Amino acid sequence: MLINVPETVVADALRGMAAAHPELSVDVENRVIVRRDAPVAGKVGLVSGGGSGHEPLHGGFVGPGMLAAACPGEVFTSPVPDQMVRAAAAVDSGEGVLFIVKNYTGDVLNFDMAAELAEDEGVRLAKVLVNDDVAVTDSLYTAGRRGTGATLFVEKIAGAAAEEGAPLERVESIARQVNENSRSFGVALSASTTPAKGSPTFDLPSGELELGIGIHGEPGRERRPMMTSREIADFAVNAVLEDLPPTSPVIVLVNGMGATPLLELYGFNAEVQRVLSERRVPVVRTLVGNYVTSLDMAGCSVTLCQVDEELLRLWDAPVETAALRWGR
Amino acid sequence: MLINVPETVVADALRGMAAAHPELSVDVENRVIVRRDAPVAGKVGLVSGGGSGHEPLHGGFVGPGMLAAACPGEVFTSPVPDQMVRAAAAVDSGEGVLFIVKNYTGDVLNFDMAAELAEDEGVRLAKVLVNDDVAVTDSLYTAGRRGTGATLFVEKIAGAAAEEGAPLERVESIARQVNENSRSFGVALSASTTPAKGSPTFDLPSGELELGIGIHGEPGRERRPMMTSREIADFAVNAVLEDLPPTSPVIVLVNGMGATPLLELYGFNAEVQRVLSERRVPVVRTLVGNYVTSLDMAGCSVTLCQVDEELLRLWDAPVETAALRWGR
Amino acid sequence: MLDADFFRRWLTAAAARVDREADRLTELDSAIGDADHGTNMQRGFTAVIAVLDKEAPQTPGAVLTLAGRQLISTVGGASGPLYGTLLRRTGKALGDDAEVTPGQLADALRTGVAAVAQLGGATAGDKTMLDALEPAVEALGDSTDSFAAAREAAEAGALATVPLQARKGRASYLGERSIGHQDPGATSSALLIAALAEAAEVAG
Amino acid sequence: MLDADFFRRWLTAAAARVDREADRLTELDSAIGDADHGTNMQRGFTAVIAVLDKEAPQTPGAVLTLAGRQLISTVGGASGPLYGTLLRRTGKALGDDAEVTPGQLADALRTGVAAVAQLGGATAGDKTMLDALEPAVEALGDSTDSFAAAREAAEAGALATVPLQARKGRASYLGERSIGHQDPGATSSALLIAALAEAAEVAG
Ligand SMILES: Nc1ncnc2c1ncn2[C@@H]1O[C@H](COP(=O)(O)OP(=O)(O)O)[C@@H](O)[C@H]1O
Ligand SMILES: Nc1ncnc2c1ncn2[C@@H]1O[C@H](COP(=O)(O)OP(=O)(O)O)[C@@H](O)[C@H]1O
Ligand SMILES: [Mg+2]
Ligand SMILES: [Mg+2]
Ligand SMILES: [Mg+2]
Ligand SMILES: [Mg+2]
Repeated sequence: MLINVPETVVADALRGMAAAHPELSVDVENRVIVRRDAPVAGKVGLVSGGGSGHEPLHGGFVGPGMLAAACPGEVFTSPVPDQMVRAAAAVDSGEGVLFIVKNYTGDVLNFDMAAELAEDEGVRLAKVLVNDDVAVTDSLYTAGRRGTGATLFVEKIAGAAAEEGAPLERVESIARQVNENSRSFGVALSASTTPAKGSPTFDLPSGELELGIGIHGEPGRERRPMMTSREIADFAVNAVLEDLPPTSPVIVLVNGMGATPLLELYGFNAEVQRVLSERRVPVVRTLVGNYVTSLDMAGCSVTLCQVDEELLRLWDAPVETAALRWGR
Repeated sequence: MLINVPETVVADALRGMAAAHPELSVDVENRVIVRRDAPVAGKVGLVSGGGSGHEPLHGGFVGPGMLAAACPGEVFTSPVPDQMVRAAAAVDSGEGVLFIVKNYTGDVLNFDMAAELAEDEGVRLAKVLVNDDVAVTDSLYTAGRRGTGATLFVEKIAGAAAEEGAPLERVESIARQVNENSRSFGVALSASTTPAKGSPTFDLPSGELELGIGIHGEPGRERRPMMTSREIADFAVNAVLEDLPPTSPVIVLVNGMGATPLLELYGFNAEVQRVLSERRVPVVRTLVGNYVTSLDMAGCSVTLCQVDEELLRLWDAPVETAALRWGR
Repeated sequence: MLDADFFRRWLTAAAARVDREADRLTELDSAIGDADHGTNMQRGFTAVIAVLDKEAPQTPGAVLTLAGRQLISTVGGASGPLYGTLLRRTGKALGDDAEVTPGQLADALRTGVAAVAQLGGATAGDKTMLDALEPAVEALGDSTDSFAAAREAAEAGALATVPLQARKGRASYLGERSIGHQDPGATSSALLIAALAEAAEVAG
Repeated sequence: MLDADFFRRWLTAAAARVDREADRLTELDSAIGDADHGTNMQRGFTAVIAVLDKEAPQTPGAVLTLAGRQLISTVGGASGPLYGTLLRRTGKALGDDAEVTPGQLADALRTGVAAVAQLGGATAGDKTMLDALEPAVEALGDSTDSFAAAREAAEAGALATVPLQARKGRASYLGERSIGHQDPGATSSALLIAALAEAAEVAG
């Protein structure tokens, strides 16, 4: 690993981010990344966060048109409430703050505690849970569906609404709608190695793969002999479509887990598009890249987000962050 | 690997790129990626290319403000002349075409052959070699320095000049200047796996690293026991500065080889900036990410590019490609 | 009677055990979670010891409340808020007394464990820390002699998580694949209860 | 006399050898290069056989020129232009005759190898394909009997690259670490010359 010691990995990364991105205000000590012009008068502030190791999520999505602040925890460990309280204070212009929380026990508990504290300090708060992963089906007997790729859609689209000056209730309901319209399925071809453990978090022989993985280096729902890109696309897209049969066009995110070459991701995208076209699902936008990662895990996930004209307009709206940037 | 069969990896990726990027015109059969509005009247067309496996280089850099076309070869194999001939024809508006060639025997020979053929067809051609890798020192006894990270600087800065309408001679001389002002050094923490070989291209035990690697999965100049991020930054930055003591501010590229998490790259950037500040080298811009990769190799490279005001202005000029995008 | 010093000794012993067993906790979490429970606990208890040294709280309640707040502010993840709540709510239940009886502690811990159950929404058998904590506080009685029984109960409870299928936390995503592994949180809970027994033994 | 059919047989035998040895070539290239020489050669010679079948050139010169052009258009890398130039320039040197003598072929191949040396700027001892090609064409004489000697020479030349330090191509980046490995291009050159000898043997 390209690190000094496991203990300083997150602080080191934040120092490096600060140096590379003068347009961000990075509080290394308190672990909060805030867009430099925050709080922006008249605009709702979006705050997200979660364990580190999923970069560019969330810090790479801070900036005009997306998040107002991000709170990185230790690797694969949700942040502590103090971070979100501080972030909320930094971005609240009086219009309120939306917490975007991936549905993991740790994230939910810490954001909930933060929400209580921030509200005590007078911040008007709303909260949206992201839980798009169809691999976790029997949610009565689990912590519920995990939040994965849809986080990018929620942060981008709700962020655009906030940037336009929509009020908190509207930004919240858009975020909720995007989450409800989104589903993901992920696959691992290798386990990831956390700095603290220093070895792969699980054992995956090279001729096998894990279906239905999350983004925390945990094993998936099922192990299988290696499949081709075509077979994986069939499996993943069908799993998504089965859970949410599309009634409107979709935005596609073909996401790399970290170590899968872009060359392979694009090839996989060709197969994903083939399945979607066979299933007659109209695709309006496609994003391919490493956006919601799991350190150095090889693998990929597919997220589909059904959009109407309004959501598509917000998706296309300008965004200016380290990792997503378009429009003017 | 996330592939179908090794033979179709490049074609699959091109189909996937075409689907994701309607703003590009992707000729899958002939393996040429061209910006959709080419040829652009009054503007020099930049054409680059090389083996696949270095994505987003070069296809991800096609678009306004950077390359007019890219020619991807097989994995780690330079493209064939037919591709560059076709690309040159597609982008030549009459103002001429600049070939940007990384200095590898295969790339040089194939681009040279293409240049001869394209000139026969009446295209005014110039060619710039990129050879920034300081690891290859004794160039009398080698194929000369390799082209690595500086390729991004050459393509971006010369691309901005072309976009502004600079004539071929000027675009060429800027490209040459950028190359001469740039130096790189790279390190591998793991070998990469090519689709055709299906196993790591060399054997690197987990407690060791390779210093002075290129971007084709080849071993480096020297193997050492694992070093910390801090030690690697000292070694790499000093190797670069020793070769080209800076006389003006630098743009820094902290580049991932493919499988090193962004979290670690940012942490490494913090160390790179520390060394530069200790050595009193002023840094004007910093770019951190996976830009000039070697499939799923873990590791990183540092490229410094010394800039005057004009080069910096061109660096900051708008660019609108799949992988680099800023300005308006 | 148990004074602030006793509670400091408890948490110091807990921190030492967590240090010793951190790799094992991470290993367990790596099988059915995200391989961070050891480092989470270590980071948390190191911070707890530091803040207790610095602020030197003078009552049992203040020691636990401060320790709980520190865990919440330092650990993150699922275990941070849960263990933080356990100590904080136990501390609050102890009130401002300079000394408390073992029976008072037993009652307070039951309050704390109930708060954990409420916060996390888990019940016994879900393969969580509760599977060690609940039997432990059941076993606690009016005398420090019962602390050893609580230790046995916690250890047995942790072991008994092996055949269970997780229904809460990250391990639940694995479905049936979570069966056959010991829950990391139940394991660390057993460490904390063992440290309590240890503190009582030293106190004699 | 050697007619177009002989040259077709040569290239067909070469393609078969390349197919058989592709993994070994890639393995050698993986030690001191980028692990693609086997697939490069395989892709190239598969395309050569296909285009020869399709266009059915009628003279030795046309067979080699077409094959060379096809290699250039299919292979890429260093070996594509180099082997492409070898065949193309050899073919050009053979002119339009329907049949050529072994001596004419020897001369033409010397022209082709010289073109490779000029294009790549390498000389004998640089640890490249020239280390097999140059001794091979030296050994060629006026009769097909000399083809076997050329094969021996090429094989010896390829083997002799093992102790050399590479000074051209990718392997040169390794400096002293290139010592101790056989050059992949010299190895594939030996295959091509062996295929030539094989074609001559069949021709009897
Ligand atoms: N809802 C819950 N209620 C009680 N305990 C839980 C719950 N969810 C998780 N846990 C406990 O937390 C432990 C994991 O803690 P840790 O690894 O530190 O956090 P995370 O799961 O966020 O990585 C589990 O082993 C389990 O005992
Ligand atoms: N300048 C050169 N002159 C002659 N032969 C060369 C030269 N450079 C490389 N070669 C030959 O090419 C072989 C490598 O071919 P290949 O692996 O197909 O291309 P690449 O090196 O571009 O990956 C080397 O083993 C060597 O024999
Ligand atoms: Mg965790
Ligand atoms: Mg090659
Ligand atoms: Mg955990
Ligand atoms: Mg090669």
